[in-house]
Amino acid sequence: MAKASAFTPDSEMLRVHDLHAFYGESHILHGIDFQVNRGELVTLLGRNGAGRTTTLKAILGLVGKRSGSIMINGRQVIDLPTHRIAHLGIGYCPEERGIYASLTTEENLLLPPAVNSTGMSLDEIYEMFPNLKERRNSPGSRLSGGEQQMLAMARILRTGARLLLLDEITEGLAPVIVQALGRVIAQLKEKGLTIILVEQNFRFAAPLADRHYVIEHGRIVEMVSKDELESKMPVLQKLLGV
Amino acid sequence: MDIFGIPIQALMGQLLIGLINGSFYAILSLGLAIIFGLLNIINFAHGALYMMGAFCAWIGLTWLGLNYWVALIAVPVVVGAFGMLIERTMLKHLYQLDHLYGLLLTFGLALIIEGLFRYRFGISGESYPVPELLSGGFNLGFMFLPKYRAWVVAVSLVVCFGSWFIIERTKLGSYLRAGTENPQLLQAFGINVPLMITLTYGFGVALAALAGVLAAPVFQVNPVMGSNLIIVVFAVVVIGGMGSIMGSIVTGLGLGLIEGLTRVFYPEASAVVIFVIMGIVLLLRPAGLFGRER
Amino acid sequence: ATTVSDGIVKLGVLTDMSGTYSDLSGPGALEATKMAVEDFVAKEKPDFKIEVISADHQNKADISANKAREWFDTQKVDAIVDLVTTSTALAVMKVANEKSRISLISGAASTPITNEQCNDTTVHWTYDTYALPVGTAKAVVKQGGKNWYFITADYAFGHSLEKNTADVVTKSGGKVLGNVRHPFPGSDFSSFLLSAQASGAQVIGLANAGNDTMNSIKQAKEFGITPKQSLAGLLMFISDVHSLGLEATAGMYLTTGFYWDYNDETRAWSKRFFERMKRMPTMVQAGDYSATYHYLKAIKAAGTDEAKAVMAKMRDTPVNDFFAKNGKVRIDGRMVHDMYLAQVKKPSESKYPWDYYHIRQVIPGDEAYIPLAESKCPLVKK
Amino acid sequence: MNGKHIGWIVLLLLGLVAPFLVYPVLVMKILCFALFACAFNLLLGYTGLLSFGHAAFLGSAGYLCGYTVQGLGLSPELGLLAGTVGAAALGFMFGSLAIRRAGIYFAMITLALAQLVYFLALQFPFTGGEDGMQGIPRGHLFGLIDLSDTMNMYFFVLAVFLFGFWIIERAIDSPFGQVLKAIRENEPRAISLGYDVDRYKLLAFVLSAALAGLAGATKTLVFQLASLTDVHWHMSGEVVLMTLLGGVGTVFGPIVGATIVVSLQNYGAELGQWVTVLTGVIFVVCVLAFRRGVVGEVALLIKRSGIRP
Amino acid sequence: MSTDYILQTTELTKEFKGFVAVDKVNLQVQRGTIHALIGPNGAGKTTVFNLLTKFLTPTRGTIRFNGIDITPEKSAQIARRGIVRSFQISAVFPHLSVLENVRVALQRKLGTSFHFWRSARSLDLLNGRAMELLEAVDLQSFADSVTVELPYGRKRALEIATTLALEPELMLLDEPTQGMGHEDVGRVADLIKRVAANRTVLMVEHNLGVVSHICDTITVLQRGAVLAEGPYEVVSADPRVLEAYMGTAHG
Ligand SMILES: Nc1ncnc2c1ncn2[C@@H]1O[C@H](COP(=O)(O)OP(=O)(O)OP(=O)(O)O)[C@@H](O)[C@H]1O
Ligand SMILES: Nc1ncnc2c1ncn2[C@@H]1O[C@H](COP(=O)(O)OP(=O)(O)OP(=O)(O)O)[C@@H](O)[C@H]1O
Ligand SMILES: [Mg+2]
Ligand SMILES: [Mg+2]
Repeated sequence: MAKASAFTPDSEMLRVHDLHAFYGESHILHGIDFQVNRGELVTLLGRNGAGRTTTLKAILGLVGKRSGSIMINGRQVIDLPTHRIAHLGIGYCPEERGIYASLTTEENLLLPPAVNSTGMSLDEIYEMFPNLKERRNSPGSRLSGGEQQMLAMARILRTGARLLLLDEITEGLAPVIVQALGRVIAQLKEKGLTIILVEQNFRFAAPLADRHYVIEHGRIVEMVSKDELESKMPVLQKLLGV
Repeated sequence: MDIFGIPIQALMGQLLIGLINGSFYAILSLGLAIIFGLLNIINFAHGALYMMGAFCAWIGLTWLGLNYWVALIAVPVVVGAFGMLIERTMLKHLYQLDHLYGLLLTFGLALIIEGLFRYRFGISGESYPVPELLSGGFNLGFMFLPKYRAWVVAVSLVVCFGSWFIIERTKLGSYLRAGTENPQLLQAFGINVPLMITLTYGFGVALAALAGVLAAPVFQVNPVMGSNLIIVVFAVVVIGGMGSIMGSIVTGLGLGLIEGLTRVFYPEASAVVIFVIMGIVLLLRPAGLFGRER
Repeated sequence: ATTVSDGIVKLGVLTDMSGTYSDLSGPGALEATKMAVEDFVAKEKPDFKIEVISADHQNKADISANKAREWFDTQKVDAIVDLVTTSTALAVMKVANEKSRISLISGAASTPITNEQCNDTTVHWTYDTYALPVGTAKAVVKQGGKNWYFITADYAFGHSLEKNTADVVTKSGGKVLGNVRHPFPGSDFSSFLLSAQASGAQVIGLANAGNDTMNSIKQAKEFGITPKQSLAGLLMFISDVHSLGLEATAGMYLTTGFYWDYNDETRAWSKRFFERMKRMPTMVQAGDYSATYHYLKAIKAAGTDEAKAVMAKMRDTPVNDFFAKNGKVRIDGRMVHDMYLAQVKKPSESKYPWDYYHIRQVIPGDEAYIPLAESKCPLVKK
Repeated sequence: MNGKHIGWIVLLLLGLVAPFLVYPVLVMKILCFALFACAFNLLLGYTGLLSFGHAAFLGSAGYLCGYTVQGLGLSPELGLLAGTVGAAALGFMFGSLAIRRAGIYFAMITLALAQLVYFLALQFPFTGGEDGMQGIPRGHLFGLIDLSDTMNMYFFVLAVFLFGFWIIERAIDSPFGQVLKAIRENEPRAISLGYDVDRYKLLAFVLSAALAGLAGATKTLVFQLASLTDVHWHMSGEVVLMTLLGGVGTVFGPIVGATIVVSLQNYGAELGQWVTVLTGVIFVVCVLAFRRGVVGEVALLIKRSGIRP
Repeated sequence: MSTDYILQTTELTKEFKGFVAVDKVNLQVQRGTIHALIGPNGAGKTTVFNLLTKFLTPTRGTIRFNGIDITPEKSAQIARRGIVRSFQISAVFPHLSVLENVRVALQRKLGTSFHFWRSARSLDLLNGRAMELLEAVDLQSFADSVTVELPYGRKRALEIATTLALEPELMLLDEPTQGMGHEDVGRVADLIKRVAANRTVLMVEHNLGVVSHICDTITVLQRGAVLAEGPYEVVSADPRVLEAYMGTAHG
C-alpha cells in the first residue's frame, strides 16, 4: 500500500509483502501486502473464505506452501521454522480455538512457553477471566464455547508476546462476553501490544482498530484508517457484501 | 485347598510369574505406545533394540567390566541415543508420507540389527549373571521367589507408573499430549516439536533397552530374544489401544497374568492365548480396550 | 579300480552353521568331515578324488531339502553328512533316497529316522531319542529318582524324547507324575518349572534341546528347584555343559555317544580336532568323522559309489575306530554302538579345560537302541 | 498399453528359456514367489491395504495341498484347488475382521491373525509341527503327466504362474479394478458415488489370498514339503520387500522383486547371517530413497526420456 | 404436503463428546430449487452434509428423502438413492484420467463392478455419455489428461461432472467455489445454475455473491442451529443474520 512508506521502519512491527499461500492444490493468498506498527491494532476484514485466517496462518508458517516476504521487527522470517517465529514474540489465537481436549484448563493455560518476562501472571489472568479460575481443573473439551475462547486468549497473554494474531475471537460468543473481550483488547492496547484482529463482527472491531484492511479472494483490496472510516463506509459495506 | 485341581500355592506362584512376564510386556508396550502416540509409527525395531539393550549390558560386563548397576543406567542412555540417531537420519524423512513406511523402515532396521548381532555372537547366546546383591530369593511359603524377579517387577512398576505420572501430570507431559493432539498449533506456540519427537523416540527406545538390561540375567542373552517377544507385545499394544499410555501398562501386566493362568490350565495354548484375546477385543472394540478412534 | 560317478566322490556337509545347534555341529562338523577325508586319503590311498562342500540349512526343512536337491542335480553330490535337527534330516533323506544318494545323519535325534520313516539309503550314526534317555533314565531311577515330571518342547522331537524316556522310567520301576508342554522356542520356563516343583517329583526330565534346555537349567537353579529336585537333561551335549558352566550343571546325568576324554584313542583324535577348532568335539562331530570314514571305506571296498552297493558294504563291515567298537549298521539304517552314561563333575573335580564328565557306565549298543524286533521300519520285515 | 504387451512377450520368452540356462528348481521357486508377490501387490498396490499376514495364506495353502496329495492321496491339481480354496476361505475370515480398520491398524491385525495361524500350524497333528510335511509326492497331473520329471514340473509351474498372473493383470484392468483404483485414490468420494467400499476391499482381499494360496500350494508340490517357514511372519515381511523392491502398484514389479530377493537368498546362502542384514539394508534403502521400486524407477526414466511406453 | 419437499430433516442433532455441532435442525428443501446453507465457520454446515450422507451418524433426529425415512441407511445406499455430494476440498481421483473419473461414476449402473475377469474395455461403451458430461462442464478438451494436472477450478468442475453422472435427484455441494479466483468463481456459479435446471441442489457457500446470484432459498446456520431461512432478500435483511454472520456497521 502506498501509505506504508510514511511510517519509519523502526516503529514497524510487521511488514508483509506479496504473500502467496496454498493449501495443497488451492491457491488461497494471491499476494498480500500490508504492514503493522508497534502498538497498533489493525483488523483484517473480509467475507468468509476471503483468506484472513490463511493470512495469519501464513505469517506463522502454518500453511501448506507460502512465498513472498514477512518481516517481523525488520527480520525476514519467511523461511524460519514455525517455533522460531513464535519466539520472536508472537501470540496466536486460532479460529478453531485449539483448546487441547486432553489437557485441563490450567494445563492449557500454562502450555505455551513464555517468550519473555513481560507476560501476565496466572493471578492477573484469573482476575481478568474469573470463570476460568472456577474451571481450572476441568478438561479443555468440557468448557463452553465462550470459556474456550477466553482460554485461547488468556493462554497467549501469559507468554508476554508483543504481537498478537487474533482470529475471530468473538465468533459465536454471547454479546456480554463479546463486550468483555472488547475491554480486554482495549487493556492490551494500552499495554502497548501490537494486535492483528481478524473479525466478522465489524461493530466489535471498529471502535478498537487504528486501521482496517479488507481482503477479498486473497488480496488486500482496501485500507481504511480510523479517521476515514465514516467517509469510506459505503465502500466497506459494498466489499463486505452487506 | 485346590482350584480346578490346581493347588492354590501353585496358582499363586503362576500368577506371580505371570506378573513378572507382564512387567516386561508393560515396559515394552509402554515404549511402543509413547512412540506411536507422537510419531504415529509402529516401531518394529523395538524388539531388536530390546535385544540390543541386553547385549550392551553383556558387552559392558565382559568387555569393559561395567557391572549390572552401571549398565542399568548407561545402556538405556546409549541405546536411546542410538534411537535418536535413527530418528534424525531416517524416520524424520517419512513423516509426511503414509505411516506404513515407518513400519516398513523399522522392520528393515530390525532385520539389520538382529542380523549383525547374530553374525557377531551366533545364536546360542551368552548368559549374564544375576548381580550378587540380588541373588538368592525369598521363601514366600507358596513359592521360592528369586530376589531378582522381585526386583524386575519393582523396577517395571516404578518405571511404568513413573512415566505415566510424567506424561499425565507434568508440564513435559502436557507438551507430549498436546503434540499428540495438534502438533501444528503447539509449534505455533514456540515449542520445537521436531526436537520433541526425536527425544520421545529416544525415550521409547531407552525403555526397550532398559527392559533388555532387566531381562539379561533372567533369560539367555541371544540375538532372537527380541523378535520372539515383539510380536506378542504388538498384540498387547493392539489390545490396550494403540497410543494409550495407561492402556499399554495395564494390558501388559494383565495379559502377563492371563498368560500365567493359561500356562497352568492349558500350557500348549499359552503362546496363542494373547492373540485369541486380541481377536475377540478387535471384534468388540476395534479401537482396543483403552483406545480412542483416531 | 573304483568306478566313481563323474570321477569324484563329493560329500556335502549340510548343517546349522550359525544357529542354535552350530556349537554342537556346525563348523565343527565340517572340520571333522574334512579330517576324515584327509585321514582316509593318507591311509587308504584311494584311486578316486574326494571333495567336501558345505552349506548352512538354518534349521529349516525347506532350505535343507532345496539345498540337497540342488546339490544332487547340479553338483553331483554323492552323500550328505551331519543334518542336525530332525526336520531337516527327514526332509533331506527323502530327497536323497528319491535320487538314490546316501544320507549320513549324525546331528539329528528323532527315532522315526530309522523307524516309521526309515529308508535304504540312510544311516543314523551317533545317537537318537531312544538311546539317550534309556541310559540316563535307567541310571537315574536306579539312583532312587523314581518319580518323574517332564518339561517337553511342544513338537515332534520333544514328544518322541518324552515318550521314549517315560517308557524306560516306567519299565525300570519308576513313575511319571505328569508333564508340561512348552511352546518352542521358549524363553521363560519359570512357570513350567513351578508346575514341576508343585508335582513334587524327584526328577525333572528336560525333553527339549539347545537354548530351551539351557534356560530351563539356569532358571531351575534360580528358583531354588535344584538341588532339592534333580534335573535330567535328556538331550545334552558337552557344548551345552561348556556354555552353562559346571556350577549350573554339576551332578547332572546325561547319556552321550562319545566323550573326548574317555580313552587314549579318543583323546588323541580329540586333541587333533581341538588344534583345528579350539574346542573339544561333541559326539555329533566325532560321529561325522566316523560315518564319513566308514562310508569312504565302503566305496573303496565296493569299488563303486553307487548307493545301494555302498550301503550293502557299510552294513557288512563292522565299525571299528576311536568312536565305536564293533559298531554295526543295521538294515533299518541305525548304527548301533555303545553309549556312555556320564555325570557332570563338580567345579572342584574339574582339573583341566573341558574336564567335565565322570563316565559312570557303558551302555551296550543292543540295550541302548530300539531292538529290531520292536522296529516299525518297513525294511525290517523283508 | 503396448508396454504391457512387450512385458508379456519378454515374460513368456524368459519363462521358456530360463530352465535351460538356470537351475530349473530355482526358477520354479522364483515363479512361486513371483505369483505370491503379485497377489500381495494386488492388495497393497491397488487397494492400498498393507497386509502383514500374507504368509498365513501361502503357508496354510501349502499344508492343505500337501494333505490332499499325501494324506488323501488325491491328484496334484486337486491339491492346488484345495490349497487355493482354503486360502480364499481363510482370506475371507481375515478380511471380514481386518477390513473394518485401515492403515497401521489393518497391518497389525493381519499380523496378529497370521500369528494365530502360525501357532495352529504348530499344533495341528497333520502339519507335522516343527518337522513340517515331508516327501509329498508330486504325482501325475490329470493322472497323465508325471510331475516327478523336473521339466514337466517346470512347465506345469510356469503354466500355473502365467494363469495366476493373467488373472491378477486382468483384475487390475477390469471394471472391478477401476473401482479399486478409485477407492485407493479417494475413499470418501468412492462412497459418495454409491460404492460399498468394504465389499470391494473384501473381494480384493479374498482374491489376493486365493492367489497367494495358489502360489503356496504350487511351492509345496515343487519342493514336496510344507513347513512352518511359509507361515512365519518373516515370510509376510519378505513378500512386502519383494513388492516394495520391484515396485508397488506396478504390474511387473513384484516379479522383478521376487526374482532379486529369491536369487539373493539362494546365491547368498553362503553369506549366512549377512543375508538377513542385506535384506534389511535393501528394505531401508527402498523405503528411504527408492519408494517406486525398480520397475517404477525405470518407468519414470522412460517417461522422462519422452519415449511413449 | 410433503410431496414438494424432496428432503426434510426433523430435529437433526449431532453431538461430539458433549459439544453440539448440529442442534435440532429442521431443514426443508423444495424440489427443483437451489438451496444454500450459509453460516460462520464451524457453524455445522459440513457436519450437516456429513449427516445427510451418513458420513456421520446423527445423535438424534430423522432424515426423510422423498418422504422415505433414510436415517438408518448407509452412505453408499443413500448415494444410490440419488443424494450425491461433493466435498469442501476438491474430491477427484487424481491419478485416473479425467474421462475415467466420470466413468467410475457411470459404471456402477452397468452392475459389472465386481467382475474382475472382464476387460476394462467393456466400459468403453460409457465413453459417449462421459464425454457429454465433460462437455456440460466444458472439460472435453481435457478428457485424456491425468486429473492431478488440472488447475484447481477445473477439478471442482470435474467433481460436479462426476456428481452429475449419477443423475442425482439431490446434489449436495460443499463450498464449490472455495479457493478459486474471480473468473473461476463466475464459471462454476453459472455451471451450477445450468446443471440445476432439472434437479435440486443444496449447497454450502461462503461467497455471498454466488449465493445471491443463483440461490432460491437460504438457510443460515449458527452454532449448529438454524438462525434464519428464506430468499436472499429476506435473509440478508434479517438483523440477527447481519449481526451473527455478515457483520456490519449498522444494525
Ligand atoms: N485446510 C484447508 N484446506 C483447503 N482449503 C482451505 C483450508 N482452510 C481454508 N481453506 C479455504 O481457503 C479459503 C480461505 O479460508 P480462510 O479460513 O482464510 O477464510 P477466512 O477469510 O478466514 O474466512 P472464514 O474464517 O470466515 O472462513 C476458503 O475458501 C477456505 O475454504
Ligand atoms: N469429527 C469431529 N469431532 C469433533 N468436532 C467436530 C468434528 N467435525 C466437526 N466438528 C466440529 O463441529 C463444528 C461444525 O463443523 P463444520 O465443519 O460443520 O463447520 P462448517 O460450518 O462446515 O465450517 P466451515 O465453513 O469452516 O466449513 C465445528 O466446531 C467443528 O469443530
Ligand atoms: Mg477464518
Ligand atoms: Mg465446512
